[in-house]
Amino acid sequence: MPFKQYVIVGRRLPDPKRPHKAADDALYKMIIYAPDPIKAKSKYYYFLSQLLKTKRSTAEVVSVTEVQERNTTRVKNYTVWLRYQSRTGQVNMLKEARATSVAAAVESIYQDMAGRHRARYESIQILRVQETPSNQCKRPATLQMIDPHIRFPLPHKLQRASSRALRTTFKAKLPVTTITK
Amino acid sequence: MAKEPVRLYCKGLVLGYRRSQRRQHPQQARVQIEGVKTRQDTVFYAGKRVAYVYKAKTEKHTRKGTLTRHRCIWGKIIGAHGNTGVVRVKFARNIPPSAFGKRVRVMLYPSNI
Amino acid sequence: MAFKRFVEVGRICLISYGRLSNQLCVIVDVMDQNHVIIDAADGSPVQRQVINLKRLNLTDLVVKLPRGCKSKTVHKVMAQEDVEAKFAATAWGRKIARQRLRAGLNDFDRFKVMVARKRRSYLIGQELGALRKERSGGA
Amino acid sequence: MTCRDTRNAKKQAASRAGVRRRPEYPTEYVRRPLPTGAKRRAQRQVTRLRPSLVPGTVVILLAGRFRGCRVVFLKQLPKSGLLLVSGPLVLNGVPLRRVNQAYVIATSTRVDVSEVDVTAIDDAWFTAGAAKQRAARRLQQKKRQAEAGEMDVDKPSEGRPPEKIALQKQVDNALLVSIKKETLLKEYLQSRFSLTKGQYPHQMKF
Repeated sequence: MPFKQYVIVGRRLPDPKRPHKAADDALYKMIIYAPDPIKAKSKYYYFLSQLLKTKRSTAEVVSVTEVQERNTTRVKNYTVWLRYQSRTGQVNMLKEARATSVAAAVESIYQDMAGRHRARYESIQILRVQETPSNQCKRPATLQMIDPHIRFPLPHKLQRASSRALRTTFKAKLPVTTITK
Repeated sequence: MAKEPVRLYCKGLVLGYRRSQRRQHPQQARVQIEGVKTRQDTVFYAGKRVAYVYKAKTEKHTRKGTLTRHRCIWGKIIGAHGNTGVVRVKFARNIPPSAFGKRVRVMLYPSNI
Repeated sequence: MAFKRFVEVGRICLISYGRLSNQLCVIVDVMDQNHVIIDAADGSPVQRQVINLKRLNLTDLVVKLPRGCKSKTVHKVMAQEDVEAKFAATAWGRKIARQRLRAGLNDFDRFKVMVARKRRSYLIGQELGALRKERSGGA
Repeated sequence: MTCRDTRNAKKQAASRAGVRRRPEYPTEYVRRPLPTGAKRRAQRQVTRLRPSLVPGTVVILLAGRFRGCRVVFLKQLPKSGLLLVSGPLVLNGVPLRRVNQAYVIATSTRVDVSEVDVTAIDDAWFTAGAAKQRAARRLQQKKRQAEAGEMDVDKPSEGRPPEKIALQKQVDNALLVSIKKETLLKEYLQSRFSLTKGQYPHQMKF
């Protein structure tokens, strides 16, 4: 499921037993990346509990707004700062992704983390996401794509049927996957 | 039977009864029609008549009065089964298990084109 | 053997899967090694979108485009270069056109094709017979 | 004002006017037969045809003696809702005939039938004399059964009445004029439709 960007505002519920402080009136606004608002709220409660001594029953979400991004057909470079719980300890990381939206960039980072470090959604915290101009990118994987005259062949291509109706269980001929053109 | 000069039916294959793991419904048979690969394709065949033509030992009178060994069980396509183009067919008399894997004719009528 | 077709900005491609299959498009930006951004000529059903390279077939044609240019520019260049016609003239383009034509034939058209096919094989047979005769006569 | 209010107001107005509405129920149960199928059908509107079927459409017959034949749809018969088709007889042997629309495929080919006059043909045109023919056939059958042994090759049936033949000719001639205008259309109508290997009707256009 594609990731989305949510802006969530919430607060700690006032407790009559506790003396009221000015800080109790504060609303906490966070940008959360998640596949749906339910998961987003869960993540929000988690972060809020890191900041304040709260849990689901002692805090409330005031609003959940999905951010509709503009211009999702332009490729951008994103730098993502994240923190994840590895099997040995907490690790901070800076990663770069090329995507057309922030949410898509974060999604690809989650996939990347799962692939390279076997890190699950729960163990990853996205700290900050920023669009980075090309000349400030660092990672070679991004840099090679930034090359203005990028050009590469597709040496291994598997021809697939153009629709489900045309798929066959058996083929008369072996597929040729090495296209040298 | 002499080959008919024209083929006005699609070739179908009886796969078995409609069933779950431990229960089967002999009232409905699953039929795979040649060239029908998706659920969307089956829409065209909904309601079409199906004929299971087979040979028996005893000769019977036809309506014309001649004797023939050929018999037929008629059925009707009542809907799709799954997403791979298989259809469910209700036959006038439940189709015998000996018909599994046999050919049925999927007629082009009632037509809606 | 050297490669002839590359993933690059301005490469004309054919979409190979789904609703838009066999539609012409052009690469306007390369996102990563698996994804590119495509756009198409004005009036085409293809919208500017990110597409996986698995769903794209590269053609021999390339147009000159600035990387990540606007749709307007793409429309202009595609019209100027007459990409549609250039592709239609290739063997691949002719094949697709023929497939489309064949799929759209009605019953009467199919009958006419059948008659034409019979006529063709008759003429070929006629010619072949004459040549055979000539040869056996000469030998 | 609610519905009930309106009703009450009406009632009051009626009683004021001295008129009392009294429901009338029959004291005895009168048995009225429900309309039969045929009657109900007659009451109903004319059968609706598929939009692909307009007079002049070349249709493919799907069942019966003439299955696979491509014939011309002339008009819908108002009473039965059946299609009136003609081969034409001279081209493919299909006479003026009635068919149910469920048993035809309508093609996108059209023949100009504006000059074809079929006003004289209705359902009665087909059924008239049918009972007589049936009786004659039955008689012949009985005869044959009686003379069981000596199978005399049944003498040629009476055939169609001359006025039907004349009308068939008239219709066919008018049809042929427009058929001949299009190349290969005559041959097309003469040939039979058949599915061949790799042809799947759900993918085909007709």
